[in-house]
Amino acid sequence: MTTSSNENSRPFSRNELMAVELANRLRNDDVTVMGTASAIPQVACRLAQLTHAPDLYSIAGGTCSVNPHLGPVVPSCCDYDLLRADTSLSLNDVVLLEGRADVLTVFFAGGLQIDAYGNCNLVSVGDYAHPALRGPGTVGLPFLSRVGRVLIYTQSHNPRTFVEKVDFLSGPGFLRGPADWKAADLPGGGPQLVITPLCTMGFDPDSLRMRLETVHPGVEVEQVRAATGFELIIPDSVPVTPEPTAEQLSIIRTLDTNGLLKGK
Amino acid sequence: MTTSSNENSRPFSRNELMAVELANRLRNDDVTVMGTASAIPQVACRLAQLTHAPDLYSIAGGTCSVNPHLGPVVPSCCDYDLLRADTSLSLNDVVLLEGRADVLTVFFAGGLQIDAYGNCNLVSVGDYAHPALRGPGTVGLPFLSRVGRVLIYTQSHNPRTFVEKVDFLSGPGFLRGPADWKAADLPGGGPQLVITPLCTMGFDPDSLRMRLETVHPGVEVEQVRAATGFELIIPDSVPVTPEPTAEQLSIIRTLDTNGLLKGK
Amino acid sequence: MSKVLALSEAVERFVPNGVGLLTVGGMHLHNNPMALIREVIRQDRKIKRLLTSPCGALNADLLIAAGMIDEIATSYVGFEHIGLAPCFRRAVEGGTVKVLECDEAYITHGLYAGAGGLPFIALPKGIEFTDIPKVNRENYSFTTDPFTGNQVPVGAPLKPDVALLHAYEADTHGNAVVAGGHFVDRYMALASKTVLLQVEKVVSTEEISKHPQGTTIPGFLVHAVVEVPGGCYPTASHGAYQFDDQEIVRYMNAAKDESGAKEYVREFVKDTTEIEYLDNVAGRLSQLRYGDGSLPVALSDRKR
Amino acid sequence: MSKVLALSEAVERFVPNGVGLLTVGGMHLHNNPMALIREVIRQDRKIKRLLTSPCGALNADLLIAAGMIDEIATSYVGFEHIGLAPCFRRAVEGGTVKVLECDEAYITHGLYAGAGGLPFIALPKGIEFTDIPKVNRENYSFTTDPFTGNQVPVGAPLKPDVALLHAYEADTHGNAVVAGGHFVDRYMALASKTVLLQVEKVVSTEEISKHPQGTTIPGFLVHAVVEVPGGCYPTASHGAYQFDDQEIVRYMNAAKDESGAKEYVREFVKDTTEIEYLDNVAGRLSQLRYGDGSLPVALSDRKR
Repeated sequence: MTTSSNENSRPFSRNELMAVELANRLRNDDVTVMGTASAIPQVACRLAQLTHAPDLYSIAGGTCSVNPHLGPVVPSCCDYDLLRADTSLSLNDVVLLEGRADVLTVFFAGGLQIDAYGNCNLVSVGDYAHPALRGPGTVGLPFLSRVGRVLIYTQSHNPRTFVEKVDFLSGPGFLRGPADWKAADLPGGGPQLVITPLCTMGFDPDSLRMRLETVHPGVEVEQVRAATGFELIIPDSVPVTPEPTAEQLSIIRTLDTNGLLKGK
Repeated sequence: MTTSSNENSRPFSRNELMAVELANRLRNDDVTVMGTASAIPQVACRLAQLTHAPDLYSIAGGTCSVNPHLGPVVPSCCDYDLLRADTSLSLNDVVLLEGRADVLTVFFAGGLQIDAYGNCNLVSVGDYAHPALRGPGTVGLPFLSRVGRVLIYTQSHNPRTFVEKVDFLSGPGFLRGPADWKAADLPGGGPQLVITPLCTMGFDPDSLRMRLETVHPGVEVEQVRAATGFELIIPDSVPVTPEPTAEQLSIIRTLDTNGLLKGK
Repeated sequence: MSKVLALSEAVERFVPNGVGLLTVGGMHLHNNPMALIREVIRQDRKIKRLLTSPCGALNADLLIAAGMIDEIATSYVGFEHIGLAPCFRRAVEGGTVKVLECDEAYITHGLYAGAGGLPFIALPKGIEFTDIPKVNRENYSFTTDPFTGNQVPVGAPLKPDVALLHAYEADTHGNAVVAGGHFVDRYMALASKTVLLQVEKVVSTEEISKHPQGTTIPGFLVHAVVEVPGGCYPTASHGAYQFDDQEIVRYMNAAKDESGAKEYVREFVKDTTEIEYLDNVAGRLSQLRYGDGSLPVALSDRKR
Repeated sequence: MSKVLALSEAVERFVPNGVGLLTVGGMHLHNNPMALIREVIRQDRKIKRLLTSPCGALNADLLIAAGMIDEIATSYVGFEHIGLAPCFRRAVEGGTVKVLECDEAYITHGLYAGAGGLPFIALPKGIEFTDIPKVNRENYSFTTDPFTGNQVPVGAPLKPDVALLHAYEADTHGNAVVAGGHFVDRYMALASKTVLLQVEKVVSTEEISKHPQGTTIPGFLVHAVVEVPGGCYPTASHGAYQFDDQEIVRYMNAAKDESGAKEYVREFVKDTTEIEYLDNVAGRLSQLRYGDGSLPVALSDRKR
């Protein structure tokens, strides 16, 4: 990851900025689900609940607790601590609801590879039969095809992660583009957002290809272009991502007593 | 129902005798399930647990509690009181296990109609489109095809209940006999026993038709023949059903503090 | 945002007249959401098709008595050890209500399929040897098991438009605790587009969140919460009170013919507000309450 | 009849060498039945095919490190936020272990189908737009939805021969209470022919029956109960202790190459009895125990 030289002087970490960026996109009527290693989206959801979206529900895939209270934020999605929560479901219930496609509105996704159409790959890099890198496996990523909005986040913004076409499609984005996407007639709304340590990206409504929205404070557009392994759509004018407010940072730090998001 | 004149002088009721007859057929390694209005099999299972089959599991379909402690025996299979039990399952779990066909060994069945091959009908009598009698519905009776041993019990022994062929087959017995039964290749073992207020019946291993085993104390073989609406196989010698022991009766009455089984 | 509504408003807002598929929770004479059902009758919200749990009881029969439903998908309507359900029996024998004959396994698996967006559910071997799939080709069919090549029975997913359910308690968001038996009520909640919940009492989220794993129905599935203490009467409310067999027998006797059934519905439902009704039965309810000493599952345990 | 057995006897009697399909409970670094898994390695019981929960971790990687398995059906093997699973990665990249690529929904629905005797399970729309069914034609296929005529993706039922599971406590019959997250462990129990349970402690049936609805796994599904306090270490045991990230990192470093992995297995598994192993880590375990004050779910609640 490329970071600007004055990064460490900022009053927030990149992880905290990403959590705030995610939180800002959440709505009061959302029902969100997150999976493996989901400290950032967990903080994003709790932050949203404690600010503009008090009625938002967030489900910690794994334990399947609903609205975990956090404090401390924990790194594992299956942690016993997550059961300090409003309520709890079973994993089977959550998998069922992931099939219904009209209840769960947001899933936080990621991947070893993320391509220009927002398809994700958590399975393997290179030839599947003889992989250069074997990833852990897809977990629930096929669910991307059925959820209202897919919010992608990754801590790796480099040309190995952001590729023109994933080597193995395990989490459907806009497939191979508009014609393919229309023909598939999937119940989900597709990927809406990609947040990285460098920038926030969306998708062009016509081509359904990834498009730069904002660069994070201290990051240059050229840095993003160089770190992206496909031709990213870059508008003429690219604003800077708004910084977290003092209130947002204060809430995050009340939750993240172990400083999990402080690292980067 | 035909009862002998000295019925009321006996130290046990017909229901108690039926519970004991069922209990005597249960084994220590059985996992039993019962459904609607199952006071008699509930008592049978608890009695077996407290005598010769301490490791038997019994599942009260409805609440799906496992090994309800009874005391009092309750008339409804869904009663809150049944949760005074060793453990508990969900109804969905029990339905799943009823499909597995290698875990649950005994189901207690009944019907508006029971035919010569042990097929049961809880749905309707007469033409299905214009029924003479609409029954409540089949509940879980199709499960008869998958359980180790079906034990049928009914409080009605008359020619309307015991018919040559059920008008609507909702609980499979030996279907239309040996050829049909063999062709179906069902996972279950089929019906093994039919207990009524008059007698205990089994099935002839060759013809798979119902066969008289024992008549209850005070009942004549001719009475049974007259009360059965098909040609019942009647061996040359028909013993009398053994009476409940004093120990068995004492246990039943400790459980059945409301006297639900005392009535008849 | 609180989802707690008055009984009348909940039904007005969330049960459209002519609703396509409505399902009612509870099993046998337990946890029937009678207050919601009585209000549906008062507001004359007709139901195209009713789906019961594997064992429907007064929740189905009273709707039939009131002439509210055209079709019923069920595996059982009756009063268990007490007897047959008079209006269900008469309506089916007379052909005024169409039955979609189901079995218990299909209802539970079908709700699972509905909850999970499964296109259909393959069923375990056995149902095809009964007459049930022959008389209900809408819910049962056959297809090829691609792993073996066999033709196997399958069921259509069950996706109710509206579920009327009872729970012991809930918070204002609809996070609900079911005491005692859960039956298939949770799968009904998971599979239904709209869920109306009647509860014995509304409690704080703080109270609910003391026992996060005791909550059976998450609030985001629930559209309205109605607080009606005694609202299951004359059926049982697990954790609160036993069913009233005397009232069930009275209903069965009254409903022996159609005019008697209509008269019962008029007297005890249409001409009576829910508050009046429950005031009138308060004496019976107090006799039917589970005593603290006799609780099979202590109050401290019911949240499990 | 008590089902409580010594660890060695439980594995000897119930895990045949060359077992066709063995499944291991727990998810990520939580509730992995490590004592049972270490004993399977000690007794050199080879496994033809391993099935993990939607997220396998050390339960899978240690078996691969020890060279115990030919194939693995999984949707994930890794150490979550800590990193990739070294032996899984190496074995798959090197082609020494075959992967049957699965997704989370298929594993849970497939276990449901296995538990329920369903011939197969129809899957919700979406999986057919991934590459997963293309590379795993044994578990995924397509058939006709007879209600719509559409071709739809379906999964084969998952019916493990043996399940190795962890629970917080059980009675001698195997009636078991799972504290905290349940993951898919109960469906594994419902779907498997043989179930071996390791628990933190054995309690009386009287104790268990105080909370009949808190019991997750009924005894009649359980073949052996093994009491191994600390037996999930270095993974977490919900209600008892947190996972040991230091030990996981040590394992990951040791297992960076095949000889290091073999050496780790020799030192910490094969050359060490379970009692010695747990004695050696007793100090770490005591630091990892959930303090009474910090318990997210109080001891009185865990039985729900």
